[in-house]
Amino acid sequence: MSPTANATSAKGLAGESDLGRAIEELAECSQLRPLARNLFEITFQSPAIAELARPGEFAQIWVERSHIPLLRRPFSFSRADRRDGTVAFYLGVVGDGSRRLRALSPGDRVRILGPLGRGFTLPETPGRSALILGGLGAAPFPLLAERLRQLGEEVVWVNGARTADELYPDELIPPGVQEIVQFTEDGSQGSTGRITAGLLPLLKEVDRVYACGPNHMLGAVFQLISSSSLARLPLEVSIEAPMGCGFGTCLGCAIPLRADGTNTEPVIGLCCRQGPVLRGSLLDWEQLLLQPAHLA
Amino acid sequence: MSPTANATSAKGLAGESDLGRAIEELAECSQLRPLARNLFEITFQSPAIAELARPGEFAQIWVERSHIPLLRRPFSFSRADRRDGTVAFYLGVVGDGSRRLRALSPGDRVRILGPLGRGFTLPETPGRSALILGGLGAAPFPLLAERLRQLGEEVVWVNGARTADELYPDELIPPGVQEIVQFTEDGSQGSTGRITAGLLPLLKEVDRVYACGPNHMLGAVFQLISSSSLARLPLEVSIEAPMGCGFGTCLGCAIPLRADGTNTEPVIGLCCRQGPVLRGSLLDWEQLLLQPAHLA
Amino acid sequence: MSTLSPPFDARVDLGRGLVLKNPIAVASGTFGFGFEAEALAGISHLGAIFSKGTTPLAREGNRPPRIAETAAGMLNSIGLQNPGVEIVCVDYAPRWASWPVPVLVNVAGADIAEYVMVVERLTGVSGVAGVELNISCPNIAHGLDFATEPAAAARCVAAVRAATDLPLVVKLSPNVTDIAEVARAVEDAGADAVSAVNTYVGMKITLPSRRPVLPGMGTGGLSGPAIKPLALAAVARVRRAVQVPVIGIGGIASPGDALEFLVAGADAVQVGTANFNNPHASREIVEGCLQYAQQHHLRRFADLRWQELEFPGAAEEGMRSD
Amino acid sequence: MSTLSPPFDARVDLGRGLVLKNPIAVASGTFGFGFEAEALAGISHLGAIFSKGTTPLAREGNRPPRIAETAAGMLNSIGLQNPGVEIVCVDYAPRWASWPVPVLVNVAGADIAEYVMVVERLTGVSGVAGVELNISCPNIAHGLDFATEPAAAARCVAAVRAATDLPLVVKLSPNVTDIAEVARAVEDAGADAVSAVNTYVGMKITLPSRRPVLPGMGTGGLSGPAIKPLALAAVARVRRAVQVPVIGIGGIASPGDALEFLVAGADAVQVGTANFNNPHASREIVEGCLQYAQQHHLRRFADLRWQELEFPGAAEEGMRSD
Ligand SMILES: Cc1cc2nc3c(=O)[nH]c(=O)nc-3n(C[C@H](O)[C@H](O)[C@H](O)COP(=O)(O)OP(=O)(O)OC[C@H]3O[C@@H](n4cnc5c(N)ncnc54)[C@H](O)[C@@H]3O)c2cc1C
Ligand SMILES: Cc1cc2nc3c(=O)[nH]c(=O)nc-3n(C[C@H](O)[C@H](O)[C@H](O)COP(=O)(O)OP(=O)(O)OC[C@H]3O[C@@H](n4cnc5c(N)ncnc54)[C@H](O)[C@@H]3O)c2cc1C
Ligand SMILES: Cc1cc2nc3c(=O)[nH]c(=O)nc-3n(C[C@H](O)[C@H](O)[C@H](O)COP(=O)(O)O)c2cc1C
Ligand SMILES: Cc1cc2nc3c(=O)[nH]c(=O)nc-3n(C[C@H](O)[C@H](O)[C@H](O)COP(=O)(O)O)c2cc1C
Ligand code: FES
Ligand code: FES
Repeated sequence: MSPTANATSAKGLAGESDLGRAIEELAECSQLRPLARNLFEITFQSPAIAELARPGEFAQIWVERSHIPLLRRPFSFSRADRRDGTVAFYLGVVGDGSRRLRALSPGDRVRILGPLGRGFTLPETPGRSALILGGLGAAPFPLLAERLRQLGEEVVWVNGARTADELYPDELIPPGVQEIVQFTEDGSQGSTGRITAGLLPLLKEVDRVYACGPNHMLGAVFQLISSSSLARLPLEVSIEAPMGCGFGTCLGCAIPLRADGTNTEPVIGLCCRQGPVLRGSLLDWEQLLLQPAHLA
Repeated sequence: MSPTANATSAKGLAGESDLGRAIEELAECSQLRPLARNLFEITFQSPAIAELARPGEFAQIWVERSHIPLLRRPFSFSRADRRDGTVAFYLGVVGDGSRRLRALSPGDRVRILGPLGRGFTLPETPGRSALILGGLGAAPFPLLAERLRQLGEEVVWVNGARTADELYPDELIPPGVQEIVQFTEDGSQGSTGRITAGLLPLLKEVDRVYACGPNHMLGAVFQLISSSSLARLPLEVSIEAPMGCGFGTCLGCAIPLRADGTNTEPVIGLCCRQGPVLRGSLLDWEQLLLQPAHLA
Repeated sequence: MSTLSPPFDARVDLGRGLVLKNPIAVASGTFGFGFEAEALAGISHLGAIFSKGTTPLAREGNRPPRIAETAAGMLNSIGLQNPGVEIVCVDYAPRWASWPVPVLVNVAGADIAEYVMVVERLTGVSGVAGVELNISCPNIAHGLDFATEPAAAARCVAAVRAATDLPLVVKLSPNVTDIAEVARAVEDAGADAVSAVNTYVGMKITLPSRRPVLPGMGTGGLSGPAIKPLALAAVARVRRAVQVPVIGIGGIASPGDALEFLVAGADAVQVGTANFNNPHASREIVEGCLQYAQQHHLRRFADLRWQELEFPGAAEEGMRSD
Repeated sequence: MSTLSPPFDARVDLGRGLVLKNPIAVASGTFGFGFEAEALAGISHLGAIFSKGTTPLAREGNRPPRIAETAAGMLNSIGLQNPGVEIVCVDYAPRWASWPVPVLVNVAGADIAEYVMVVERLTGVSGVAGVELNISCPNIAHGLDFATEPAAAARCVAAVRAATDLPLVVKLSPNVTDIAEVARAVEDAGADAVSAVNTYVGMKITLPSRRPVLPGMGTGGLSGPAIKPLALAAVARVRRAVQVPVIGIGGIASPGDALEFLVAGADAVQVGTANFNNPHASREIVEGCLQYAQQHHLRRFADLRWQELEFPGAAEEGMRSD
């Protein structure tokens, strides 16, 4: 590990992203299409970044050259196509920054910095993966599913939401998924109940789990698995933290880590460099979930 | 005169605009067309304001709902058409505010407040008017020329610039203008020289003068006329000052006035309420021209 | 929540009998003496109006340019242009007397005698509901603003207090090391309420001219959204320091902004710069705040206050900025 | 202007032998210890690097959330997360030693002894080109920041001065009544240069939670374009107060912003928050400033300075803000 501003906390816990891979590209918006209520897919012509992006990594998009909003916004790669040089992001409209992205027209250019962060660990030998997502929060999964398929991995797609229309749309589920399991709290589609309710039997059949969604859902998934007989099942989660820079200098994206089982003192990691994808066991979930859902 | 924040200075010098006439309207951009290099015409559907606007009055346009730029931008009405409910403005691109207006697309909506300020005094009995403009700065003249024509007034159009391509385009000169006189400093079109060079003979033939352009040009026109045998020729100028509000509360648009010949102490007036159109003799030109051309 | 929840009460008591019908007022220097807004957008929705700063005699103000825009803010250097207290009392106050909104006159002076002179003249004038002392004025005797020295501020306030029984609001400057200290000093000296904040000293430079835009020393007062986070911190600090009502000011442009100040400890707020780019701002803010109160079943706006300000404790631990 | 105009000299002398190749540096806490930027965007264009604040021992920093956006600005409450001076000397400094850019270590402490301890450790370490004292740290013994009390600031600086012959920059807090007074005090106590400004105390509130976003007391430090006008005014004020070089900081995001600080009296500048949203900001600023200097036939950047700061006179007349 290279010496960085983060040296106090990162020691032995998680590697850090390789900043040498990140590129600043002036990317041209080529398409913006609605996927579901309040979910859009925005595609950019960004060949250099498309070449490099891996599942779970993210980009910092400079939404606006005037000073409001001031900071870039982080988005996980949803697609990265080396052949046509495009990258795509799933865009949920939350506040000013995402609203301005939503307002881009094909031909508009924005500066994109990426790839940043550490993505998902891909399997060394093919097996079976569960991709667990809460609601529409599938952002990094299309790219992950594509790469897994290329590796010959079988994929189970596990999606939970309150009602059917908050589920990730069936027609968008990436090709090559072997099994689709859906939960809705009101029973309007798939099994009735929270995602955690029927999860364990399912997970008995997989070699690893990738999860993405609101932090509290990720925490529930971790809790369920780690307190079960599947405690040793590899689990990687993609988490979110407010980001000032995305590359380790502002120290704004602090996340509470737990040392590898031995050290019980929480330590501080950086979501942008040791994350956004982390082994579930590395996070201090209790501290993490103390933080307000409404960050800002 | 009503008692206002400006009561110290306005007494007896110039009337004030009637704020009761101003309306806030959510106006839809219906057209944006280039007129000349860096000059555009932007048209809005704004029926209530179109009904009221008079030549020389202005509107405050809320360019951007986020806070950059913070303040509205003042623009003189170039056209106001009661029949189709449109108002139009001439738009020179200077900085951030005008650039954002320039970027509007038909269908976009902005809040417009107007009409504001005091416009040109229209003749009570028809005669002959000179409309003097520097460069492209013709903003209020199309509307003025139209109203003068309706009153049966003859109009002489007097335009000066450094070179031919900085003159206001011939094809845009309002219909009904009887005579067109042009000056260029390099002689590339019309007579050679500054506008002030050949002005006096021309003005012998008119009953009143309306002038619009950079403050220093207006000052030169005033100086020329007032030190000539035409000193009593009615001259009205449309001047500019940085505006915080446009309706008399910020006291930001202070302009130095000279009391009607009797009082030689300069006093402070408000461009937005006693102007932007003022009798040339009311202004303290020496003080006014001390101000930097680059306001910001 | 019971279906028979007690009715919402929007009123705010600023002390000495001055009760506003709602906590939304407009800030001095951003609303003239109320007549422009009366003609343009109406005033009856307002909790109170704070007039342009008023001095013993008329003032012409500074030479232009007087304003300059900055990122999400504006600088002003108006120089207290005003018609003088006599015109205020004779021409303006009689019209205010019939308004459904209390008007407080913002008072400025070059020394304590001037403050006292203006306030004495205003006392007993029908239509004048109270005064707000702008103590961010250069103290001619000592060079510094009254607002920057707790003792000087207190002397000024005590002298004015002795001269009037009008509701007395003292407006604090944020350009100080510890605004809480000044707030306590003016509370002790008899202020019925404090308002915070006035503008921050700022400068804009233009490259073409290689000098400041504003005349003289080139400085002006910064206002607008840019200062909102600073003003919120100042208001929370003042709230902890004094018992009297606190009026929050600084960058308020939306109902949400106003409510944030109430969370930060303000009892009422003043809308300032936002009046310039939106003459309907204060009305939109009043309506938005009342709507929020209803939707969230508040009994009074004070329910919004950050609990930590009422019951200090856990938050006192040492977080620090860098 | 003669066709044989003297060549442009971009260098800036900060005293005690520390000469920057150009006046554009990066601000403490916005550039880590330089390694991220080295990997991402390069560092060789820079006049200097000011490191993240360094304390005697490692610090974990504050609990999240640590940052929050405001209008044209951001608040931070990082809590001085850093690996401690030992790691800086042993792991980082050796790498800096080979860089074409001087690195100054920003130093923070809880009391004078801690400042002295850190600076003593840094003295003589190859790769450490100087220190910048962040005196906006709570003084454990007295409760207030050193930076808010001229006498306390002077004591701290004098103690450090006695302990090192490294170039010593003292970084001033803007959260004071009179920054000039503090600047003079630290100059007298032996500072080779002063830098201004650090962040402004601010707060962000969210309505859904009815509390501040940042933990603890809810305050953080405001930086970014919102503070540029405040920082320019502070720099001009400091410039009039001291003889030593002044480093301007606050909201610089473009070449024009940097040049404005030079007009306002700064000898050099630091780019801060802009490094976050644009890792190429400092390079773009260096290039833009050099280009401006050429186009305008400057001999040195100091030619830009507002003449009134050099020859005070006419501007002293009494303009005032409201
Ligand atoms: C590593 C990472 C990957 C992400 N990938 C995606 C994605 O693929 N698709 C997607 O729709 N969203 C994604 N997000 C969340 C996205 O960044 C936020 O929705 C966005 O920043 C909101 O900005 P705003 O201005 O619209 O909202 P506002 O609420 O106005 O933002 C205010 C501030 O809070 C921050 N913020 C708000 N919500 C979040 C959040 N959930 N996480 C982190 N910071 C937040 C903003 O960046 C900004 O600084 C990701 C976040 C992270 C950290
Ligand atoms: C009464 C009046 C009528 C006007 N009519 C027209 C018109 O019809 N067409 C047109 O193109 N322009 C007109 N102007 C000028 C126009 O308002 C400015 O060009 C515009 O405000 C520039 O804004 P900006 O953000 O693009 O420029 P910036 O230079 O970035 O503006 C910075 C600040 O300076 C102010 N400012 C800049 N230039 C001027 C100016 N010339 N006058 C007043 N304030 C200025 C801006 O309002 C803003 O507050 C008029 C100005 C006034 C006062
Ligand atoms: C143009 C202008 C003039 C002002 N005049 C006064 C004044 O006369 N007296 C006063 O106490 N405050 C004055 N202020 C300060 C405001 O009342 C208010 O405290 C400040 O602008 C911050 O609020 P805002 O950000 O909402 O504008 C003035 C502000 C502006 C912008
Ligand atoms: C996230 C962050 C961390 C900072 N950390 C430090 C620090 O450790 N020491 C210090 O002296 N200043 C620190 N600062 C202040 C900056 O160095 C700078 O003075 C301030 O941000 C103003 O400049 P800007 O507006 O260009 O950011 C920090 C600023 C930010 C935004
Ligand atoms: S976002 Fe800046 S350090 Fe992670
Ligand atoms: S623009 Fe505000 S008073 Fe004229």
